[in-house]
Amino acid sequence: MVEINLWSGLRRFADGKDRVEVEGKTVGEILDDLVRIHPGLGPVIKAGVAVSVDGEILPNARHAAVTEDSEVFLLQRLRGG
Amino acid sequence: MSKIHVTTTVNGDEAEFLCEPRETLLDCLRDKLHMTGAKEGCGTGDCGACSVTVDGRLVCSCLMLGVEAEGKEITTIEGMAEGDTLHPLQRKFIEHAALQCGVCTPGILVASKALLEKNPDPSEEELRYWLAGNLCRCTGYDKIIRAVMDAAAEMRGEAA
Amino acid sequence: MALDGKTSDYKQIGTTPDRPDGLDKVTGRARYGADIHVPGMLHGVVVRSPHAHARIVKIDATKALALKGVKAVITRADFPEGLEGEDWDIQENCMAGEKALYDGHAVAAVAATSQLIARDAAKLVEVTYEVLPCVTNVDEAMKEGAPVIRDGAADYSVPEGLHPNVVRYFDTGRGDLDKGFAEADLVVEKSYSTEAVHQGYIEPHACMGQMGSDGRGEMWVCTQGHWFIRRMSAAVLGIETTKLRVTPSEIGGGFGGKTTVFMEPLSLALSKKAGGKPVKIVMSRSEVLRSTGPTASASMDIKMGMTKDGKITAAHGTFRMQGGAFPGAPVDVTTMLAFANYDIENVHHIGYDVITNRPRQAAYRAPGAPMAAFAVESTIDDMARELGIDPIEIRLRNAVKDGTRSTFGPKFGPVGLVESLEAAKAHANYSAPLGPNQGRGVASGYWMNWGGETSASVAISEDGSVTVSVGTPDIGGSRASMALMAAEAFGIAYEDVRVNISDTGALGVNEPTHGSRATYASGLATIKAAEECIGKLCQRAADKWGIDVDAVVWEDGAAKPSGPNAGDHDPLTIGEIAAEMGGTGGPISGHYEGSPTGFSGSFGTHVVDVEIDPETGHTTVLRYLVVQDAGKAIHPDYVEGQFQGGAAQGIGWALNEEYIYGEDGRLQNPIFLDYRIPVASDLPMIDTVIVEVPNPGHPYGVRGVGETGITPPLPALANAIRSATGLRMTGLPMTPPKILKALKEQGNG
Amino acid sequence: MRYHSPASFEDAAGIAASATGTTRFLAGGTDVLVQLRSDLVEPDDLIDIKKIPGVKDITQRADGGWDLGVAVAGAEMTETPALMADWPGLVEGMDLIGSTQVQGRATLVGNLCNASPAGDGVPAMITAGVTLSVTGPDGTREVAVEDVPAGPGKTTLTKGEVVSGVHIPARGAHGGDAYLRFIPRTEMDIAVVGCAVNLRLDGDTVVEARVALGAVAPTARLVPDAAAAIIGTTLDDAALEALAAAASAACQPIDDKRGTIEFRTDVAGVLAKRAAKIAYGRAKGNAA
Repeated sequence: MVEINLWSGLRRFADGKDRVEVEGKTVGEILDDLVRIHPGLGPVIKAGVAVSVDGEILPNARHAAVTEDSEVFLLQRLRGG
Repeated sequence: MSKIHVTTTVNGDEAEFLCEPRETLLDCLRDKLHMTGAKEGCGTGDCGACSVTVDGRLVCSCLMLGVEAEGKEITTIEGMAEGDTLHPLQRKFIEHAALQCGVCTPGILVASKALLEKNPDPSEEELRYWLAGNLCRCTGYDKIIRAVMDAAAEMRGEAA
Repeated sequence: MALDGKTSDYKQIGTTPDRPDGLDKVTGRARYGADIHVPGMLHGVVVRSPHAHARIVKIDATKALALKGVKAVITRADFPEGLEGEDWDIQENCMAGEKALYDGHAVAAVAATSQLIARDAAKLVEVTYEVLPCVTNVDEAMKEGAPVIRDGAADYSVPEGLHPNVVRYFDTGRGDLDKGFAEADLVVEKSYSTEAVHQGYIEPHACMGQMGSDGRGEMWVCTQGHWFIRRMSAAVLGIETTKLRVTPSEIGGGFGGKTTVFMEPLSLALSKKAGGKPVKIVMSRSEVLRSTGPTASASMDIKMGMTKDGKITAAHGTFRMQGGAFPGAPVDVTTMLAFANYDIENVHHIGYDVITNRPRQAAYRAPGAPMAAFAVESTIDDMARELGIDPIEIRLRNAVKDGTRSTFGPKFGPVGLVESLEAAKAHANYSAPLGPNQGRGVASGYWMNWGGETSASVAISEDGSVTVSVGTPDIGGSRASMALMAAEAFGIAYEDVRVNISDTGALGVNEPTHGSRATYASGLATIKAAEECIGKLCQRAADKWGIDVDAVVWEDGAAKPSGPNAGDHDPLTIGEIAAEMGGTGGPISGHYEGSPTGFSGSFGTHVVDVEIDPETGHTTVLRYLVVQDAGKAIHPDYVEGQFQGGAAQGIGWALNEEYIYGEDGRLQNPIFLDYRIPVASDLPMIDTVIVEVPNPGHPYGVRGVGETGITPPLPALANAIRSATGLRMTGLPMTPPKILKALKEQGNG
Repeated sequence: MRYHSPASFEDAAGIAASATGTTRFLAGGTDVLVQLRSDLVEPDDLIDIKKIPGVKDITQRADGGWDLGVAVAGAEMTETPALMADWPGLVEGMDLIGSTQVQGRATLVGNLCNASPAGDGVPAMITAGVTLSVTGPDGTREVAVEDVPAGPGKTTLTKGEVVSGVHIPARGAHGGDAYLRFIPRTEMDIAVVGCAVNLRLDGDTVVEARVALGAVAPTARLVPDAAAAIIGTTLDDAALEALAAAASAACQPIDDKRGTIEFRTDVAGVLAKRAAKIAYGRAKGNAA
């Protein structure tokens, strides 16, 4: 199991939880599992999020590997000027 | 619409063009003579990117009509280097990294040259006020001021 | 053969050679957007709405088309229907559909044989409007009864009960605010506002598009990212991306504002309608200010708690931003980064993205960060004063460092905030004496940076010189940085590297020069591609020597046998290998394609001294210091240039720049005369200190430095004004009338 | 747009008098071209007066006064040291208009006839007592500068009339003038408030004074009450306060993008004091 930390505004789509345990070996897999468990998060993931894995921010990297020990946060997607 | 024939001198060479009265000197330089070194940043004399000299006088070419160029001596950024030899200001701008995007650079070089011809040893304050009509959005002006001061020192024969 | 272990023994990195494009740019030869001229070219002019909000009843182009020389007129009817989401927003912004949504919104465009005829024709396009009530202020737009700009524009995030103009809602944070505020000895609450400002690049947008009846097109355009232009233009026109080839011109500044499309798709549509003739469109300055993408304006409430020792116990921020008539105000970033400088256990952000009758905002240098910094760093300054703690000291007590959990979740790696604060404290400016009516302000700032899709290619020429092809336009000297990194990687002279900015036909996809990514991401790509080349060069040498490639090292621009073979063969230089490459396996090049994720943010601290004229409220900036972490400065002069430029833009935002709208929703100052960016005589020299805390995610330790610099000036100026006058200015810009009014009220109070 | 370049003011007046559409005279062009570029005004007839003999001349008359050609640019004024020495405030006012580049073209008469309430060249021309020759279809007349502006963008000149000469009085002994304006930046802005003071001393006492304000009313205006506040004084603090109060009282400004009513009213008084002190110092210097 991998634990995903949600930002506080997502709690209302995840039964009030700010951490969700999911299955998966890549960012893509854990996001898919997250939406399977909490379908309310579907539009959020579809609109685009960044994921940080052990401090490294992965804007758009479904292929990136995660392990059971990984610290995973969902983040707003960034832009720059 | 009837066009007017204008004969002028640009960077020492005779140039001729046909223009409508409402076309600016900047339009004529860029679109008719294809000298695109002078830029239009505002069209209202507020940014200085179109700076040229007319009979030795620094002006915004966007605030002068093409027809007014008749019989005048125009110099532009394209006439600043002598052949392959850059003017000291041009060299110092490169050395001091006094440009980032570079679009204001031609106007600032032309304006700075006009200052140094009038005042070879300007103070920082005099230079900043002289260049107040040349907007630069990239550099914060610091390196531009340093480059002009350094070029002025070199032109005065002082060690850099 | 690897570059492992390369740390401080750089030969090229950190030197300051002349930039490769310097000669072109000081002689007027460099070709920018408007500098192109091709045979048969037409000129395009866009017809724009004079109303902030109006239904477009009818557009009659009969008179315009009757003018001699006019070749095409287009309206929204010439574009495909059925676009969705972001694509629809872009199309709608490029050309209004049912309604004009802001003063300056494009409603039609004409192409003619000359610029003058096109301008005359544009005036002859008759548009009938039904004027609607408008709203341009963010707080007003959220109120009950405010005109609804577009019903249904809100996304999933917006809770029930908010005005339809609220289109996105953010709620982020962690910890227990109640507990945090209970632990505080001092709690301060204050509201702040900032006005919209424009990037103010000196080069107006310009492009030349050409598209035939086969739907294939070419474009020349000044842009920060030509793949973005290609994708967006293709979407607006409903064609396949690869039917377009986009070549970037030199670019006269962007700062985020040239990362999207405005009139670019219109030039292609006009061209197609005019029988495939190329159409050039060059914006006027007033079009740039009215119709391109300024940044958002903000209205903010901050509440922070501290112990008497200056430790932040809790922080809460509410951020309301309008980004024009479309979703996209950078409040998402604001709610991530508002308190990111500090180690705070209990922190919460609420954000509202609100639409108004203003132009669609675009990115502007650290989008979303400066507004929040103004509010948060001003609040911290007030708290430091109240607690009697030095402003740098109070920041040091809370500053994030390697291992600190960020306010947005993950832990920071090595970052340079503490180092920037220490360097600022040690700088002579921090102890310079102050006279009457003078004051000193300090503020820190952060930008997170970005990697993004990146492709680069490095090729060895027959003589051993190197061509680097990258896809990020050179907006401030990046060619020099790429050349330095390539020269360093190969161990060759800087002059032996040529850097090209490739068009969309020559490389894979690249994101723009934005997000402080060019030197980081294209630089990393250049180094990786060079390493691939070096591997191939070593292989050619190994083949020639008949040894294993693992026994070959690359040093100082040459392959050398190593290990047991060391000294057995003379080194083979890059030139010697290149001279034979045609017969030893063919051309040698290396590539990199990826989305590098090892970017790491850059922290900075600014110190500014001001003098206030007590009789007029005029602010004079006396001294300015920028200290910022560059990770590793590749070309220190251009790093300093980024610091200085960011500071100057921030000073403008703090003191004089603003979008001023009338009751009618029209922009009142679309001209550089009244949109007041700093001029040379407004500024002092801008002192710089480059801090280098290497970024482990880049081979040479680079951090992007472009954006952070605009974030601290807003609060630093406000804090300096507070120091000089005792006034806490809570609204930007801090113009003389506002300061004088506050001074008078202070005198009366 | 038709372009004319007549060889005399009479011809220029004739062209203007017979024109049926919008007419503009072109000297420096720094306002006309901005209006053209901004699609505010596209003249049907543009009359370039720079080919008329004498329009670029700066001449000191026998009485010590000055005659300026109507196309004399600001930069040409600042390059005339004797004129600067006589009328530093008048030249400063002109010099504050626009950038170095604009100074290469812009003219006093253009600044006056553009009739912006905020024209920096105008208040010090008024306080100096500058008069103009105006040539029209019926001949040439003399007019005081303060009688030319009629309101924003409007002058009292009639159809066919063109300014053909600028006449600055002799400085005379013990006199000094000054012009100050307030702008948010240090350069390149339109005046939010402008104030000119011209005075003459007898010993330490002000015996003659004229004070004019710009950007605080529909036209630049003389403020006799402000002058009265300092005449007969040695410009002591009480006189300066009375001057400031009179200057502020004369303001009838508007709120706009450049400043508020309150700000303009306050700062008019501040500038009046500061300009008076400079003019006083110059008058003392002249006396020395």
